[in-house]
Formats: sequence, C-alpha cells, structure tokens
Amino acid sequence: KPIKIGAVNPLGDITGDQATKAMKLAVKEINDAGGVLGRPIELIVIDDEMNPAKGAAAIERLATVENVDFFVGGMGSGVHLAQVPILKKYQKITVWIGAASHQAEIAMGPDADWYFHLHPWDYQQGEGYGVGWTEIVHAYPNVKIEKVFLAYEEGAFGTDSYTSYIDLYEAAKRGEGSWKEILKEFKGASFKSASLGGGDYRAMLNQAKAFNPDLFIWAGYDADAIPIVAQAKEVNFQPPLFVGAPPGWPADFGKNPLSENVILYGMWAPTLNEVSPVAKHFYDAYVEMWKEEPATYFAPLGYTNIYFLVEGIKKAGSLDKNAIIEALRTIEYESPLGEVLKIEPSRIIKNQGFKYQKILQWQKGRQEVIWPLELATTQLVYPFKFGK
Amino acid sequence: MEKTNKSLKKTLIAFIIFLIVVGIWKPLALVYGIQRGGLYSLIGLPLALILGIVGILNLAHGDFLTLGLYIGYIFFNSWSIDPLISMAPLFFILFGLGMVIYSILIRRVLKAGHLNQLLLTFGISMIIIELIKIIWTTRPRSVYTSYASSSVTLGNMSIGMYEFIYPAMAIAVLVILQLFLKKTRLGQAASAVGQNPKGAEIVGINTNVVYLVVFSIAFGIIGVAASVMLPRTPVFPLSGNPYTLKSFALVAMAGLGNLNGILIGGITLGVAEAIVQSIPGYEGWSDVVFFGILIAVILLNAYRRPES
Amino acid sequence: MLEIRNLNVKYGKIQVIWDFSIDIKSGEAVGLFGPNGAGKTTLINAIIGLVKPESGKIIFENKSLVGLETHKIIRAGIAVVPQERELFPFMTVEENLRLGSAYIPVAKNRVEENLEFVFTIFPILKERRKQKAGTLSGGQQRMLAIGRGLMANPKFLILDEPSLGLQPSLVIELFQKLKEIKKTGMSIFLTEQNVKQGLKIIDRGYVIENGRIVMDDSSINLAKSEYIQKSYLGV
Amino acid sequence: MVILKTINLVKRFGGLAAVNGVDLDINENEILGIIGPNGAGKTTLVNLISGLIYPTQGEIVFDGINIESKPAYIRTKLGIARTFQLVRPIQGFTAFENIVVGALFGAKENLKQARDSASEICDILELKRRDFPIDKLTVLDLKKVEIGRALASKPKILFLDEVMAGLNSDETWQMIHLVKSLKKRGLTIVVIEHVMGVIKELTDRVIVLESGKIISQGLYENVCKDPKVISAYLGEED
Amino acid sequence: MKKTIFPIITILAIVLLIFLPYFIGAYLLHVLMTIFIYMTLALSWDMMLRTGQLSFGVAGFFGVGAYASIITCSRFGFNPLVSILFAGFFVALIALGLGFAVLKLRDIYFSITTLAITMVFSVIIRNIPKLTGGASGKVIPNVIFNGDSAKTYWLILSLALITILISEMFNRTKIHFAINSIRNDEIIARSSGINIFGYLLFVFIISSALQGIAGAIYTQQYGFVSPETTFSLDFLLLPMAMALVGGIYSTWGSVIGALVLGFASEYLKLIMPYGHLIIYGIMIVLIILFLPKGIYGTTKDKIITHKIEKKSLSE
Ligand SMILES: Nc1ncnc2c1ncn2[C@@H]1O[C@H](COP(=O)(O)OP(=O)(O)OP(=O)(O)O)[C@@H](O)[C@H]1O
Ligand SMILES: Nc1ncnc2c1ncn2[C@@H]1O[C@H](COP(=O)(O)OP(=O)(O)OP(=O)(O)O)[C@@H](O)[C@H]1O
Ligand SMILES: [Mg+2]
Ligand SMILES: [Mg+2]
Repeated sequence: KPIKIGAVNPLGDITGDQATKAMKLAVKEINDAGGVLGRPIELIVIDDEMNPAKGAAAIERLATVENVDFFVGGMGSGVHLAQVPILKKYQKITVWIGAASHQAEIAMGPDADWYFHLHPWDYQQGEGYGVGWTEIVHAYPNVKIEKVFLAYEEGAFGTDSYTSYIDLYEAAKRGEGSWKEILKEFKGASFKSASLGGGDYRAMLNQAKAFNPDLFIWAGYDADAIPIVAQAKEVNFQPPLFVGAPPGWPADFGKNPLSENVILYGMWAPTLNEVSPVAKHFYDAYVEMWKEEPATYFAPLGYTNIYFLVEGIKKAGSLDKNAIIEALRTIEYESPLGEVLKIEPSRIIKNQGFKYQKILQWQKGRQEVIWPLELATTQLVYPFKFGK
Repeated sequence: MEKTNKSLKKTLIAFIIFLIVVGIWKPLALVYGIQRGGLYSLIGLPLALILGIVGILNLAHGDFLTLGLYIGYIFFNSWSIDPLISMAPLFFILFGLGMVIYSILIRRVLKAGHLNQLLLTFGISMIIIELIKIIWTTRPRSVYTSYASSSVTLGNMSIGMYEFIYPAMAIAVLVILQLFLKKTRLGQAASAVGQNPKGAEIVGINTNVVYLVVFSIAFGIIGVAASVMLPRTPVFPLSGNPYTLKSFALVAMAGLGNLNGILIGGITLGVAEAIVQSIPGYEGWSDVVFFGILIAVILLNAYRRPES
Repeated sequence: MLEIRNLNVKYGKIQVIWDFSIDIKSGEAVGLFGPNGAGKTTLINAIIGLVKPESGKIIFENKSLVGLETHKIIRAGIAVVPQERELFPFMTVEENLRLGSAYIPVAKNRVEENLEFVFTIFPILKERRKQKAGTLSGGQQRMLAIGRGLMANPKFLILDEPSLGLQPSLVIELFQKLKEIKKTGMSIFLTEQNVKQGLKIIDRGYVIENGRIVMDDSSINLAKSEYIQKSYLGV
Repeated sequence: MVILKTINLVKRFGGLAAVNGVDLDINENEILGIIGPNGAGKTTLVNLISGLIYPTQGEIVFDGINIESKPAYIRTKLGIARTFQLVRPIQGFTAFENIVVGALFGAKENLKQARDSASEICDILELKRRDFPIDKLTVLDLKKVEIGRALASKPKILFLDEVMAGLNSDETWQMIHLVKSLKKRGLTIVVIEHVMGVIKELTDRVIVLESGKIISQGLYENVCKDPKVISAYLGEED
Repeated sequence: MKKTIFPIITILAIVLLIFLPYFIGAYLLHVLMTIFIYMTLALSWDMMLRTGQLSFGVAGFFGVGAYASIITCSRFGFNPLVSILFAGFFVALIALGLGFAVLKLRDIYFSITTLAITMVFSVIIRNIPKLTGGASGKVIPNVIFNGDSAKTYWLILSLALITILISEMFNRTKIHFAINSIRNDEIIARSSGINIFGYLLFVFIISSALQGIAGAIYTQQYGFVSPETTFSLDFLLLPMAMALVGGIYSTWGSVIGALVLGFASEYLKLIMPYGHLIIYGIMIVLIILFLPKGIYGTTKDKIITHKIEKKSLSE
C-alpha cells in the first residue's frame, strides 16, 4: 500500500509545471530505490489554476477523496491564503515551497506545528541580501554600497519587498539589522509590471537616475526583466550594481546583449552544478527524464519538497504524525539548491526552511553564483555597464 | 452637421493646448505620454473599426495581439527577421487569421447580438491563452534589436526615439482607414452594413464580404501593431490581454464610430498617465487617473448629448 | 421577365404562401392586394432572397433566383422599397440616396442624374439632403426609401406599400411619376392598401388572402369587381 | 371644456422649427383631427405633449396644470396616452402582455387587475392572437396592440398617430367604429391621419399644420375646401 | 397537475440541498459552495441585464463587499455575519450614489464605465494601505464558523436561494413588466408610465448588494483580501459566461449555467491535468454556436415555438 502525497500546483504556469515534474522525478527515484518504510510513494497532483477557490477545493479533495497522508506544493500566495483554513481543518503534515508573502504566515499563525514552509518569507529575503552585500563589500574592496534604490511593482509581490526594505532601512539607521554596515540612503518608487499591462518604467528610471544609487534593485516579474534594462539604457541610467529580483527569468534573457552583468536574486542556477554534486545530480536526472532544462528554481525546490518529506518519514520510522514532525525539525537535507536545508523558526511559524536567497550575476548568458561566497562560481564583475 | 464640426474643432484646440501646457511643465511626461498614447491608439483602432463601424464585439482583441507577437517572435527567432520587416508578412498572416476566425466563428453570431459575441470571443480568448501556454509555456520571450533602446540626449534628458513609431503608425493607420472608409466603395459599404445590414443587402451590398474584409483588415492592423511593439515588449501568454480593456475604454471614450477620437483619446490618456507617473510617490495612482478621465469623458458626453 | 411557379413559403411549420404562381412581363405594372397578413411582404422577401422558399421556382430574366443572396438579386436589376424602409439612420439623406446607386452596376455612373430625378419627385429631400435619415418624419422616411429604390435604375421595381404615411398630394404625384417611369420600360410590382390609386397605374392585379391567389384580373376589371369595391375601396 | 391646451408651443431642432408657435385647445370628449404635410410637425407635437421631448418654448396645460416640464411617465399616469406612428410593440412580450404593461404602469393597477383590464381591452379590440409573441403578428394586430396599450393606461386623452395607415378598407372601418366607441366611453381623442376618408368620418374638428404652424382649422368639410390646405396638402386629382 | 407538481419539486429540492452536508463529502461541498457563489453573481448580473444594462461592475461590487466585511471585522470587531450584512448595505449605498451618475448611460458606455469603476475601486483600495492593507492585502485570524464546512455551506446556500427567490420575484411581478419594457424600448416604456430611472436604480442597488454580499461571504470563507485576488476579473467573466451558457433573462438559465460550467471545470481538470482550460473554452464556443440562447433559453424557445405552431396549425 503506497504512502500518498497530495500536491497542489499551478500546472499552467512554468513554475508549477516544473515543480511538479521535479516532484515526479523525486518520487520515481525514491520508488526505484525501494520506497520508504518499505512502501512505495504515490504522488497525486491537482492543478490550482492559480485560483484561490480551486486551490482550496483541491486540498479538500486530496484530504477526503484521495485520503492523502501529506500535502506538498506551492507558488502563489493568494491561492495559499485560501488553502490555509482548509489545511488547518485537516492538520496533516504540510511541506510548502511557495507563498513567500508574510500574510500567509500571519494566516497560518504560530500553533501549526505540522506546517513546514521552505521558501524564504519576503522579509527574510531582504535581510539575506543585507548579509550578502555586506560580505561582498568586504570581499571586493572596490564595491561601494551606500545609496540603494528599490523599484517595485505595485502589486503584492513588489509592495511587500518595499515595506520590508523600509523596515530594514529604519533598522540600519538605528544601527541594527543586516544592512547596518552599508546602507546609508534608501529610496523607492513603484511601477506597473508588464505582466499586468504596464511596461513603461521610464518615469521610475528617471527618478532612480536622479537619486544616483550605488545599488539599484527592481522587484517585479519575469516579463519586466528585458524592458527594464532596455529602458534604463534608453534613459542612460547605469547604476554600478543593477539587480533584478523577479521570481523567474525570461526564456532568452541570457541571449540578450543587455543582460550582461545584470545581477539577480534567486535560489538556484544551473551553474551550481559546478560546486554542488546534489545540484548536478538533480539537473542531469531532470533533463534525462523530461527532455527539457529546469528553468526556474521551483524545479529544484519541488525536488527538495519530496525528498525532505521522505527523509523525515524515514527518520521517524513510522507514519506517526508527531514523530515525523520531530524528525523533520531535526534532519539536515543536502539540497540541490547548493545549501543544506534545516528547519528554524521564523517570525511567526515554528518550521521555516530556507532563509536567504542567493546573489547571482548574468555573465556571458549564464547565471553565475556570486554569494554565498563559499558557493561562488565566479567573481563579481563591477561596475555594471551597458555594452555597445 | 455643422455642430459636430464645431465641437470637433473645440476638442482639437483644447487637446493641443493641453499638450503644450504639459510640454512646458513636464516635457518628459509629454514624450512618454505621446508614445504610450500612440500605442493605445494603434491597438485601439482595429477594435474601434470592428466594434464602431460594423458592430462586432471582440473580447479576444488583446489575445490576437499576443498571437501576433508570438508570430513576430518566431520570425525573429527562427529566421532572424527583424520585426519591422516581418511587419508585412504579419499583416497578411493576421489578415488571413481574421478571415478564418470570421468565416468559421464570428459569422455565426453576427445576428445573435453583442452578448453572444461577447461569450464566443471570451471562449476564443481562453483557448488562445491556454494554447500558447502549452506551446511556449508562461516564460516571457523577447526580441533584441539595438535600435529599440537608442536615444538622443537633450540637455540632461535622454529621450528614446523608437517609441515615436507608435504615434506615427497610429496616425498612418488612422489616415489610411479614414481614406478607406470615406473614399472606397467597400469602406462606405462598411458604414452602411454597420447601421443596417438588411438595408445594405437591399442596396446591393454583399454584407458578408464587407464583414469579412473589415474584420480581416482589423486583424491585419493588429498584426502591424504587434510588429512595431515587438522590439519593446516581452512576449508571454498575457502580453496583449490588458490591451483589450484599454481598447474598449478608448472606443467608449471616443464614442462608437469615431476613429479620430481614438487618437485624441489615446494620447490624452497616455499623457495623463505619464504625468501622474512622473510625480514621485503617486505612481500608483496612474490607473485612477486613466479610468477617472475615461469615466468623466463618458459621463460628459452622455449629458451633453441632446435628447433623441 | 419575372416568373414564379408553385411557390411555397413557410415560417417554421407555418405556411404563409401556398402554391403561388405569377408572371410579370417586361414593362408591365402588376399590383398585389390583400388584407394584412395575407403574405404580400413575405412574397416580396422570397423574391429578393430574404426568406428561403420551401419549394417552387422564381425566375428572373431566365435566371433562377432561388438560393441567390439578396445583393446578387438586387444587382441583377431588381430594386425594392421595403415596407419597413430599412434606411441608414445615421447617414444623411444624400448619403442614403447615393448608396442606392453605388453598388448597382447599371446605376453607379448615373448617380447625379438619378439624384436630380429623385429630388424632382420629392423636393423636401433636396432641402433636407444633409439631415440624418433617422430624424426625418415618418412620411419623409417613406419618400427617402422610395427615392433610394429609384436610385438603382432597376429593370424591375418592387414597392411594398409605398403610399403608407405619405400626404395625399404626394400620393397622387408619386403614382403619376410611377406611371411615367413605367413608360420607360421598367416593370413595377406593387402592394398597396390605397387600392384606388394603385389601380391607376397597374395593368393587372392579384388579390391574395391567406397566402393564396383569390383573384387575378386586369386593373379595369378589378376596379369594377364588387369584391374589390367592398373590401378595398370603401374609405 | 378645454382639457388640454398649448400656448405658443415651439420646438426647434438645430435651425429647424418643427413646431413653431402652436396654440391648441382640445375640448373634452371631442375627436380632433390633425392633418398636414409630411414633416409639418404633427408627430413632434404629440411628442411634446406626451413628454418624449421637451419644448424649446411655450406651455402645455392639461386638466388645469402645467405639464411641460414633467417627465413622460408622469404624464401618462396623469391621463395622456398615445400610439406611435411606427408601431413599436415591446418585443419579447406577447400581445396580451404588451397591453398589461399599459395597465400596470399607466393606470397603476396591480397584476391581477391589469390582467383583467387587458383581457377586457383585447375583447373590445377583437384581438385574437393575444398569446402570440410580437414577431408573429400582422400589422393590424400590431396596431391593435398599440392602441390597446395606450387604452390600458386609462387615459383621459388619447393621441392616435396614423393608426389607420396600412389597413385595408374593411380593417379601417373596424378601426373607425372602435374609435367612435371610445369616444362614447368619454375619451378625448386626437387622430392624425393622411387618409382623408378617416378624417372625414371621425372628426368633430380638424386642425391643419404646416411647417409647425396652424394654417387652418374648423369642420372637415370647410377645411378641405381651404385653398391653402389644398395647395399645401391635399393636391388636386387629375 | 403541473401547478401542484412544481412547488413539491421545489420544496424537495430545497430540503435535499439543506441536508446535503450529511451525505456528501467536504470536497463536493466545497465545489458546490464555489458554484453557488458564482451562481449568485451570475443571477444578479442577469437581473441587471434584464433591464438592458450590461454591467461589467460585478467584480467591483464583489470586491468592495469583501473589503467592507473584512475591514469591519478586523478593525471594528464586527461579528462576521453582521459584517456580511453590513457589506451588503454598504455596497447598496455605493450603488445608490453611483447609480445617479451611471444609470443615464447605455450600451457599451454603461458597461465600460462600470468596468472602469471596478478598476478605480481596486486602485483606491491598493493605495490606502492604512485601512485596507494596500497591495499586500489583509488577513483575518479566524475564518467564519472556524472553517466548519456545513455551516459555511448553509450560509452560501441561503444566499443563493435568496438570490433565486429575488430573481423569481422579479420575473413574476410588476417588475418583470417594467424591466422588460425598459430593455426592449425605453420610449415605449416611458410613455406607458414606467419610471425608468427608478426601476434601473432599484435593480442596480439590489443586484449590486447581492454581489457585495457574495464577496463578503466568499472572503469570510477564506479569511483574506488582496486587490489582485479579490477584484479578479474572473468574478465578472465567469458569472457572465455561466449566465449566457445557461440562458439569459431567466432564473433557471443562470442556475443551470453555473452548475454546468462549475462542475465541468472541476471535472475536466481531474481527467485532464494539462490543457483542460482549452476544452472548457471549446465547450463555451460550441454552446454559443449551437445553443445561441443558452441551454435553458434554447430549450424553452423550442417548446414555445412548438406550442404556437401547433396552435396556428389548428387555427
Ligand atoms: N418572421 C416571421 N416569422 C413568423 N411568421 C411571420 C414572420 N413574418 C411574417 N409572418 C407571418 O406571416 C404572415 C404573412 O405576413 P406578411 O408580412 O407577408 O403579410 P402582408 O401581406 O405583407 O401583410 P401587411 O399588410 O401586414 O404587410 C402573417 O401571418 C405574419 O404573422
Ligand atoms: N431630431 C430631429 N432633428 C432634426 N429634425 C427633426 C428631428 N425630428 C424631427 N425633425 C424634423 O421636424 C419636422 C417635423 O417632423 P414630424 O415628425 O413632426 O412630422 P409629421 O408632421 O409627423 O410628418 P409625417 O406626416 O411625415 O409623419 C420634420 O421636418 C423632421 O424632419
Ligand atoms: Mg406587408
Ligand atoms: Mg408623423
């Protein structure tokens, strides 16, 4: 009799699609190796259609019709918020890889000890970059970061980044927090993302140009990536560090000459293969199984999602809920993201997985890891300049 | 008759004064506004043509634009054809697509009224978006051309030149469409068919051909719009989708059947948006201004319009 | 010129025209009379292809019209002045009239001359040439519809109750003009409730009731017939 | 007694004065005929009185109160009803339901009363296909529906704008009897027609409009001999 | 015979619906709840459509209702049920105010204006974060009835039944005659004594309030609001599709449409994880091509024509 895991992902979106494929890969590998507790694993996937009500109904179905033992899955915060009340109703062990919005954390509350959240929360990410940039400033003496400008898309994703940066800035002014050593001046401006019918960033870029930042970050979607650089070139705005923080990147960004030396925040890049055997194993197995390259970090996250859960079950040695929770809290899983995954509490919930994202840079069409320094695949190219 | 001429002149003068004032106050906003507004107009025109002139409601307007973008992308990606060159084949491909869509689908709901057209094209929109997702995934694609981000420097302003192609194309398309509607037999027939299809048949107009041609021309223009947008626009399944609403907004603002109004309205909205975006801290309100002006104009027109 | 044989027309399951046959020769004016709902308009719609007959033949100048699209029938030389007028309400009077000629091969080069002709019959239309058709009075719209029909230089003119809503003096004038036009060789097919005026210009007439011909005679005989006197010439 | 009165009524459309200073007195329980050339302003006059359009100038007094600025639906409730020159029944309703509408809102009846009065009116009008949807009716039926809806609002004054146009003589006679019977019930009726036989047969008094002005009025017999009327309107038969 | 059977069937159906939570599982119940919410939106949209006004404001009133409910709950401590009623009242008030401006508009001008108003609502809400949580939205700690499916189901069922009741009342009373006349010919309506603006405003307020309440309940069910999800145009487009697929201008059209499309989308997804939305789209296209008046409308039409033809043939 198989152990049933229920996954809810947006199959119509590349993130959900690849996360699902990676999950299937993990399940196949585990089953080929004899399963867990002597039982095979069965993965049941339902599309959430990026619609909150559908995502919630999917959980109900997995819980009552499919009778799964665990929930996994991820992506959109809006969908997840609608799932929270249902998840609370069943209180099954849930390992989630999406939903970065702190609202989800608030909704889940502190008591849900069966809930594991692997993706860093929005506020953790900003904090992590402070750590990263501080280390980079130390490692590269010519890099200077005092003035930071954040351009953020006006929806929840961008606005949440902005508010967390404001908090970090306030903390830095008081001499606290991860940015305290470097951040002196901070400014932000919003824009309408191309994915929501916007796509004209020039007013915002002119504001940024007038501010003359050392570090320019934009928090938007993959669709914004190319037009922002193109329009920055048009208004002749060349910050020394040009950073994009979308959840994914366009298909041919690397091929675009304007991408050279653009910095990105992310959790994973194919170049990690050079420094992490797990990453390489995952990459090769994924390409082998699906005949396509993993293009978003949700693919390795999906893989991690299953493995992490299964390791927990293995360690617990039974399907006892409390035992598994205890096990998941203590295991250390060497993930294809290049880091070891271990659980720590975050602001509200007890079981938070990854804390920080990585700092990477586009170089010759590849995403190279710059920070964490121990995972670095190459050196930072500084300052940023548009090619001719 | 004279009255409409007079009010047109008044609108035009007010419009030009508005542009001049903005130009002195915020020159960059004027540039960005004209460029954006030109794009709105260019995309709005084909919708105005099929909704305002022959009365077909197409909710999949923006999604056909998306389709155009993908086709342009294929030309670039597979055969390295510059989007401005693939404009010609794109016009004809979308023209052909328009013919097919009209002949097998739209034709059947012509008499059924706007609501059925609404639902039909909603279904079509859904099919297009989902098909694109399956073929190309949701990852954005794009086309790189060096000219698209070129600019000239004026004082401390760096002004992008490429996007002036939007208002230029909008004006060109508008002029050609007006000539077509006023000077060609087919164009005149289009207005007749829009007002009374049965009456049109009775004076010897082949209404079916008129619908087919107008619909296809509109699609051809969508293809042209897609090509000029392509160097500056990311291509993903929902690229064009938001333009459906904006185009409908423009048509309602200009008034059904008023093609010139699309250009004036488009640029007004573009400039108004650009002004708000240029005020630090208020960027997020630009949509309110867009829709606020839209609502104000529609209400004003309604109250000004004399009793029937 | 026009030959209809055993025509049957149905709306759904309800039959409106029963086994209808007539012949109209070139240059002839033929009237069609009958009570409301007899099927006159339906017959006209069948001729110009707006309704598809159930069975039967309609032949115009040796060409079958059945199954042909309306605009083709019109371009072949049949003009129609519909009972419901079918104008273009947001176009001016002049634009409406010009459209009457624009798509007809034989008429499109004679627009100006046709316009003048229409304006002599209905001077008010000339006065109102820039007014939108939708704002015309009922009678003025009728004039415009007739005018638009005449603009087509048809070989065969169908008028569905042309006098409806026209002032008495114009009715008289209209029928005089139709008489003159007829002399140029145009065939006319007319339905009319103003039978008295109608009879003045037609050569022959049919009376139909419930979709069937009940009478068929020359106009002189019809005028004399008791039945016509009683039912159609009373008021 | 004058039931409806207009004082110097003017309506301009752009440069055109469609109604141009009309002083009209309509007496209670009379049948008044209004004739005049096409475009003389007859329909416009009815539109002004029934409230579909508002006058450029002038007053309309009905039953002693000024109504020129009251909305149309109020005037209907006050007792002014009209038919339309181009029949406009409400699509999607049956003939019967069309008449119910008049009773419900014009006469402010409840649904049951309205159904009763509607079937009464159908009987009076001898409307047979009352359960048929509108698009399956003949012109005569439609005209009856038109009158029926107006009647159902229990008006004091009824304007009939070319209701006889397009009827054959049998049918016209039917209508004439109908209108006469309405007069007997105490209604004031204004008929607009281009069919002189009808005017002759029906009216107590005739008014002739031309270019928005009254050019002649009086008994039909006198008016139709007025040379102005003959040249502008009636024409001479050969 | 028919007269007595109909009420019995109705009562049986209602009883069955009420006791449904005891027979079916949480999943089906959840799907039904979503369908009932959409059914309410579809029906209320249709009510407005019956006056001839094609409203694109559904998502807007839905969203405002949702926000009104969440904000009164979290900031002013309203009981969730009270906050839902308040949301309905609040939206009705907004509709009243807006009605005076927009109900003079017709056709696409009305449609686009109501859509623009939806956008304005969402942008305003996004830009006043102090009250609304701004772009990031707002969550409440506890969902209504603490997530008890059955109770939530009964609440939503009541809303759907009330909407059906109102819709039927609209179809069986004077209002039916008024709004049908308005839709078909305003000039006739006016000169038949109908206060057009009055009726339009009345229907606008009622239908908007229902949409607001639907938004409030939906949001209480899940416990959060955000401009992106709460003002999603799905809440306009799907109800419209449902009403049109079922058949407009009738109660049962929207009911059937919501059930058919609601279950179809759920079922298609299960049998076809990828690309099911294409089939859904094709289904909509086919229905509109072959049943132009919708499932219910076309069937009803067939029956009526049949009856009339029989009558005429026998005449
Ligand atoms: N579209 C239609 N669908 C169903 N029945 C129709 C349709 N059009 C007309 N009829 C019916 O067909 C019959 C004939 O109508 P038609 O209009 O041809 O009569 P007519 O002789 O022209 O009368 P009128 O003097 O009223 O114009 C009538 O009974 C009418 O109700
Ligand atoms: N909205 C309008 N705009 C401009 N002119 C108009 C408008 N409505 C009516 N007219 C003009 O006003 C005049 C009066 O029209 P009205 O309809 O009252 O005439 P009528 O006497 O009823 O004529 P008929 O006998 O033809 O029905 C006409 O010349 C008409 O063209
Ligand atoms: Mg007829
Ligand atoms: Mg008139």
